[in-house]
Amino acid sequence: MFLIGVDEMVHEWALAESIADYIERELSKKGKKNIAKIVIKLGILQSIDKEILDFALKEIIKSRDYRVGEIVYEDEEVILKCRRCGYEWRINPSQLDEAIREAIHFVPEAVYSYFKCPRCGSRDFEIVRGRGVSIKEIILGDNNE
Amino acid sequence: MFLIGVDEMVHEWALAESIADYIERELSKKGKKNIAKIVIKLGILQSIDKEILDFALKEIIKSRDYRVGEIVYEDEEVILKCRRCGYEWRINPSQLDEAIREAIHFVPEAVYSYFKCPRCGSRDFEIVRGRGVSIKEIILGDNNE
Amino acid sequence: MSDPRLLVIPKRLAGVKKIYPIMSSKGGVGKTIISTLLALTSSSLGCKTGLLDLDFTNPSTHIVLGVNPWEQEIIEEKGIIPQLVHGIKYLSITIFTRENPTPMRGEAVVNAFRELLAITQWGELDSLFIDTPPGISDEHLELLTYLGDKLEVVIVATPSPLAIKSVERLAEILLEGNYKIAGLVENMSDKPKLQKLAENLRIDYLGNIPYVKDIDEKIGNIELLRKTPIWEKVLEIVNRLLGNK
Amino acid sequence: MSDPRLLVIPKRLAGVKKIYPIMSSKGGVGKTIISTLLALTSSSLGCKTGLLDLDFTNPSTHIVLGVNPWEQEIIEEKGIIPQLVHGIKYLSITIFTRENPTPMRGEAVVNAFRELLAITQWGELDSLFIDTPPGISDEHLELLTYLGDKLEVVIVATPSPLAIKSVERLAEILLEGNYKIAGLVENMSDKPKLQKLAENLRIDYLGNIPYVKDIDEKIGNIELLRKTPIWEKVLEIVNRLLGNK
Ligand SMILES: Nc1ncnc2c1ncn2[C@@H]1O[C@H](COP(=O)(O)OP(=O)(O)O)[C@@H](O)[C@H]1O
Ligand SMILES: Nc1ncnc2c1ncn2[C@@H]1O[C@H](COP(=O)(O)OP(=O)(O)O)[C@@H](O)[C@H]1O
Ligand SMILES: [Mg+2]
Ligand SMILES: [Mg+2]
Ligand SMILES: [Mg+2]
Ligand SMILES: [Mg+2]
Ligand code: NI
Ligand code: NI
Ligand SMILES: [Zn+2]
Ligand SMILES: [Zn+2]
Repeated sequence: MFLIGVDEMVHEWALAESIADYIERELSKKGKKNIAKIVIKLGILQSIDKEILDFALKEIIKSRDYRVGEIVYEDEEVILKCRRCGYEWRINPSQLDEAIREAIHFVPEAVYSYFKCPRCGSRDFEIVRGRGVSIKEIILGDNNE
Repeated sequence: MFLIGVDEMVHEWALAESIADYIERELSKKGKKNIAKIVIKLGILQSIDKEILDFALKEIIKSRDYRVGEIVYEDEEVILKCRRCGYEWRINPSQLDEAIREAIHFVPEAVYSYFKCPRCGSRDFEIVRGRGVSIKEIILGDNNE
Repeated sequence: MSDPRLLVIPKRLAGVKKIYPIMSSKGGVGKTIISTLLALTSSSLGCKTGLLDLDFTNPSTHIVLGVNPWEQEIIEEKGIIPQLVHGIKYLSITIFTRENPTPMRGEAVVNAFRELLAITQWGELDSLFIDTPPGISDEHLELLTYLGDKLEVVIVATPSPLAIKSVERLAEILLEGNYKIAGLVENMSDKPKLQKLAENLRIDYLGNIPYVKDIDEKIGNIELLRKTPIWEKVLEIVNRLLGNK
Repeated sequence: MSDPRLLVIPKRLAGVKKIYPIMSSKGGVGKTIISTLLALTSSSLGCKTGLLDLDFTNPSTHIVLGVNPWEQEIIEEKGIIPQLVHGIKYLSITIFTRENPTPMRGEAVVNAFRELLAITQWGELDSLFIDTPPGISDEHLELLTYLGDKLEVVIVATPSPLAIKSVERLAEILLEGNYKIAGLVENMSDKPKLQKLAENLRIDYLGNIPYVKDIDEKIGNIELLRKTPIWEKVLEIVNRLLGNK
């Protein structure tokens, strides 16, 4: 979200579309037309706006030839781990400088240009968890509709 | 194995030492002095000489301050998978040209300079399994000796 | 292909007629200057043109364009819209990383690549030029593996023995994978010396760009760049590339 | 650190007094020529010297040395022993990949790095010089993360605006991680222009190497290289590096 015009037009829309496409492909592989439930993991590093993502995803799904029962979002906290000294730490993007938070919002790997290990100063750290949007689970529905 | 002088002096020795060091570190972490069993996976891409590796590993362990009960080796066949077209295939290093087999024996990633996807010609393939030496399992022994 | 982002990337590029990655395994042969000038000259011919900088750990097209990364703005609209710079749609990771160092392992490069291409709305373009890093690693393989059908690779080389081996290796990968090669550009060379090499590899020879001693003083200033023999030569090359001649 | 190979790598380098990686995020600034000549001049001073080529996807020190990869021999002895080339212990992945293209994603680079360093017995060396690829990715991070304490980084730059930004970014990473920097070498520059930059970054300025127009004709021939002003300047630099002056 940055220079937002209409809420639903922000970049979460692009991510929602990729999820919708993924669902569509999974369904067509299995010859089905609806899923009962999808669980989407939101790594908080990316500061995704859940309401906007949800709105966009539902709008896109409406326009498609399949149905989705329940959409569940699970937040995942961020853990970073230094490969050099082994130190593990957490960051909370909501406390970051707005410009940095925005950069990481679009491309989470920008974290490598703003963070280093608090113990040894290395930038060679792993995003152990909490990077961004991913699909955790899709539970297919029955096909009779 | 290449220009082998004494059998046990070949490069398998270097790999055996890394396994021995790994065992030593695991034991010292746990404050133990012996392991009951270690399972070592040998991806056949690397054409490791099992007898030589075993001999070297036992020699090195003898010189160390810990004991190992059983050493088990498990061969793992090679599966390569093309990222471009999805094609999966196997290779059997024992059927390769000797020079190529030797190169891959030392550095399995040399596979990227001698192989391409048989279907689409891409070199962007994954070594799904069977790359080389890895430790699958260590079962600790008791400490009373 | 289990990454959802890979599904939308082709859609984001659906309105782009031709994609030209500028490649050479060797660094310092002129990929960055040439890709930037290819975009600028193409645009000067009235073509709708884009420029993407894929050299994530050492981005530098913004320096040639004279763009200050601290002043770039992110425009969001169902994704992000590349900024217009000197008439071209321009995207570099510096819009997010500014001028900070950004060391990335391969896995991070892959994620940055997919994220960036999944959210960028290029719209309608005649040509998208892509500056790539040296070597042959994740950035190049992501391009070839997931966008291969849309690419026409421009290979850049200098007549140095260190560069020629690199060209042969790159061409081998492209040819055996049946990728389209737009041709070979010979840089920093007053006379064409690599025509024979191109012929042997069966790729088009696109022309030679002379060595211009004071080019570094003009980097960042389009008006000055426009008056150099490099611009002139790249304009000839872009005409050949776009089939105008 | 769960990779067993990482445990033996420090042992393989235990007999090596100093390790000098030659780095610059920018390609084409002269890393390969300079690292090779640093090794050759160091050896000419009677020091036991090694040279390792870490530019896996575009190796080229063998071209400077005039080594034919098809004729390199692998010597096995509790690992592998680098070959003696012009008096230096030399190892390049080309001993395995020959002149074939070897595109590698980051994960493959990491594996090749660890495998190679885990099996190579360098023995006793005064100095090991390491040629690195451009960018800042897996090769560099493996070096810095797992061998950081033994390194003294030699940074190479040219006085071009495209190279200077790269130096600043690289220096920032090294300084904030408390890595040792041996100093800055200014290449293709007849007058020292980067002393101020080095001073600002608080790194030693090791000297400038002039632009030598016909150097490409001498690449691969040590006797010819020895007679160039580049050799002379690198010899001065190596003396400064080794504390002989
Ligand atoms: N035709 C040319 N004449 C003179 N210098 C050039 C020419 N092309 C490129 N250069 C210089 O060579 C260096 C490398 O160019 P660059 O475009 O950054 O190469 P790459 O992207 O392949 O690493 C830069 O300093 C640039 O100014
Ligand atoms: N001092 C110099 N004078 C003239 N040409 C040079 C000089 N140093 C390097 N070169 C040339 O520049 C090109 C790049 O050098 P190279 O060592 O391969 O750089 P890198 O390893 O940083 O990519 C080569 O063609 C080389 O011959
Ligand atoms: Mg935002
Ligand atoms: Mg062998
Ligand atoms: Mg470049
Ligand atoms: Mg080099
Ligand atoms: Ni957004
Ligand atoms: Ni062996
Ligand atoms: Zn750390
Ligand atoms: Zn394939």
